[in-house]
Amino acid sequence: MSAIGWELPQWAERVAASLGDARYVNLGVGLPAKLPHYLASRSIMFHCENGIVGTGPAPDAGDEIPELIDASSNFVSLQPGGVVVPFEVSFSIIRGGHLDATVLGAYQVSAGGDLANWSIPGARIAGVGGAMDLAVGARRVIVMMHHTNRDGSPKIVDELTYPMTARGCVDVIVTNCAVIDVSPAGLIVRDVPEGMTIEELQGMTGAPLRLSVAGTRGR
Amino acid sequence: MSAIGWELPQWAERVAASLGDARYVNLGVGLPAKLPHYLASRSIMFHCENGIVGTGPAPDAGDEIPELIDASSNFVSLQPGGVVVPFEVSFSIIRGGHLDATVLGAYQVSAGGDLANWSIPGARIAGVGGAMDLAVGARRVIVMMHHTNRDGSPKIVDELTYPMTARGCVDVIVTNCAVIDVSPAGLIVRDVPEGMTIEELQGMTGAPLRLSVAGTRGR
Amino acid sequence: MTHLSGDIRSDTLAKPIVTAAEAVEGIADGSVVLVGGWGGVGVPHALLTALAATSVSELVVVTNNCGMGHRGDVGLLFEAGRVRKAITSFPIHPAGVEFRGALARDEVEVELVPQGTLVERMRAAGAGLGGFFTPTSAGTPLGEGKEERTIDGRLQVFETALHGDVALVHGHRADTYGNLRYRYAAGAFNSTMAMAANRVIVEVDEIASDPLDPEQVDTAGIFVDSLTVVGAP
Amino acid sequence: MTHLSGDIRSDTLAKPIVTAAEAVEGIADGSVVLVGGWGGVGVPHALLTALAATSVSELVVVTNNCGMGHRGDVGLLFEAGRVRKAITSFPIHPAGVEFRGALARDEVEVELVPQGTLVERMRAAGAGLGGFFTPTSAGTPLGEGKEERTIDGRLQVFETALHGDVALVHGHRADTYGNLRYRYAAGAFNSTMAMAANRVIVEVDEIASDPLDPEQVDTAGIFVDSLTVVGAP
Repeated sequence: MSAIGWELPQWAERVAASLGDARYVNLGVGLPAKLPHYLASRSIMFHCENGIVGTGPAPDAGDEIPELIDASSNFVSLQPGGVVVPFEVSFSIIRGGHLDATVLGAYQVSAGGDLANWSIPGARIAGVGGAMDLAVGARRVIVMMHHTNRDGSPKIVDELTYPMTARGCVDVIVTNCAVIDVSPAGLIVRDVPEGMTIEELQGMTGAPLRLSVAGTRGR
Repeated sequence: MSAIGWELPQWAERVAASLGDARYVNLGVGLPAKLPHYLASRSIMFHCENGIVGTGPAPDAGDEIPELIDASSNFVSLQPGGVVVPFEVSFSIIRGGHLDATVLGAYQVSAGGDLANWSIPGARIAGVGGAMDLAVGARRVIVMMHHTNRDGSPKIVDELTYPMTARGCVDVIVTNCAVIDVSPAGLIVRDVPEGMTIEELQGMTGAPLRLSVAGTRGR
Repeated sequence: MTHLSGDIRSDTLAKPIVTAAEAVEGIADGSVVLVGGWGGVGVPHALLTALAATSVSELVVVTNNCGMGHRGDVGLLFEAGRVRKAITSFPIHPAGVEFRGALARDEVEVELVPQGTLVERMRAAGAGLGGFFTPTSAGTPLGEGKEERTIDGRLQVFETALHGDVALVHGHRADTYGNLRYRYAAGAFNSTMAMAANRVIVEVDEIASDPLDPEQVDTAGIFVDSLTVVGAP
Repeated sequence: MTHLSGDIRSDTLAKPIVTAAEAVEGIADGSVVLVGGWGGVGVPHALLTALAATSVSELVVVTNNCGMGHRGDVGLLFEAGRVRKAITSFPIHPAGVEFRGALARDEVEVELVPQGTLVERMRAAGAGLGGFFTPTSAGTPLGEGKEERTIDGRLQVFETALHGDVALVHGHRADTYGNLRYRYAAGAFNSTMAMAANRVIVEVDEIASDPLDPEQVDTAGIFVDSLTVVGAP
């Protein structure tokens, strides 16, 4: 992990920018679950696999409704206009392209946008949940992950070595060190933290990077 | 049409008996739509393709609800416990084997239980509606039709000459002249109007009939 | 500032409320248009009337019925010559003179689909599924030419997802977020079509000022693109 | 006599109201048992507790989670050694010690299915469809060995209908006709499983004396075989 990477607020800001004007969004567990705090001023309906369209902030203690939880099993509220749909409709929403975007954590992303985020190599058993449905179904798949593993090995790789979630599904990778578009022309760096060079970034990345023609920090 | 066939009340009584203890039933348009009057003492929830489970008698003039209609586009009421389900669920009910029985009108039924009830030969265009779904989906398919066409030609035939609705789907044929089980052993006559002989019945029928071992009028 | 922020949020998540004429603007020639309703109930009369008044042509219309002589029903589209093809389950009605006229003039191609298959093909589209096997129509003229497979001992045919470019939906009540309620059986075809088209145009009898009960919504606003109040200017 | 006739009708259409122990009687060894709930919500605790207390064995359990350490969750079945196989989407939980124990003892086979595919396979069963093509899992380890087909330019895999012999469903409120309401997200898996099994056993928090609002029912009584009130003796 680079010492000069973005802290969470700046990182989250880049994810928010990558969301564009997305209004219906599913946030994966882990890092993406931290986003609502940074998206409070945005008009977004957060979808949860269990059928809630429009999860709101955690209720005050004592106001919890047991049947209103998110994918991390935390209590949530319903935002105004939020609803609960039948479970099979919830997955029609996911798989049918009705979500503007999803933000997912990941173990690895490949140069071609293949995603690995549900299991580790050699695992006897893992949970997949809705990960594969989200990866194939959301109109835009944004990955939010650290740029490297703790040991410094790259999480952006030429070819996945972790079990695949979906092929070629990732549109944007927002790490703590870069905003990278996954395009037919390859991985295009659009933004890096101040002071970081493309050479430094490439050194932490397991697949070739190209600089955006428009330069970095384009929205 | 035999002069000595059952009148509607007696005929409907045979259909009712064929329903056994069916509780969830779809009635087709035409002749079967006349049945509720004769089934008033029975505990049956009538299903309609449009999503109503539990149609009740026509409301009094002025009490009609425009969105409560049956397959004949007549106004209906909701019986106690009746509900409206989403349309796709209504067809899950039909196709998924959740109806105990359906009673359908027919142009022809074959010796093997093939049903023809949606189109006539050479028609440029026809309506099929839910006929094919009901024929393949209901647990028990009961056909209620006149024993012959107006010209005396048989409606029960060796092989269909009318376009098929579904193959081998019919369980019982209740005509104005006979109650006939469709079985692997062939067409088994279970009941005929008083005074009718099996020879007379066979003469009006285009496929071989067998007499029930238990004799006629078995329930 | 919390209050202001709340207002901004509401505004951006709110669905555009437009006239029927505005709602149907920009529907391209040749579009696949899904038209809700069943047996004359739940039919989007205002939107159909507005669509018939445009100059769009060569539409592929997916509709259970092809007109029953009711004012503002899909017969308008056949009368106005807007339809190249109808994908339909129960097209014939004694009072459906406009459709019969279009048929007689050889203006319209008909694809007849069993009702359950018709709704399921649109559900598959809305649910992101490529297709499904169903026993309905297997071995019949309507199953001819379709891929067959015996599953669990039953002959089944393969049916593909049916996507709409546009859906015309009639609801009873909406909130500003586009959440919808239908009245009794008036959701027939509407609720499925609302999930199966790129652009979902909804007419309603009324728009509530408060959000609908979140546990009593038939179609969630996520599926809806615009709202039109029936009878509004 | 109209009144009497009305009573008879109600009685015959009413669903049996039974204890949890009675509800799970007669479930055969080797049955496919669908267990509702998601993330600890909507779990049929009373029925699971009763089922764990029987001597049934070799069950194939279909359940999103395999136990989260909650009292009366599906972990009971693993602990009691009733399960031969779990068909599941998210089996692992830090507190799911009973399932992990059964795994460690090599007592239980696991079929891991993406969540959307899992619910859709049961929906197909309930809807009388033989199977469907979905893009989910295509090209991944979970899609290995499945029939593949490219539809609309996307690689998809064929998934078959998943039927239950029995479904254990948790609802909030029922009427005597078996019509059900769930609370908020507690319908997850329950509403689909209620359509996908030969025998649908429902536990509810309460049974209303009057019929539920016919336009606000989540699962229609046609799907329901028996009712058990949670906490009743």
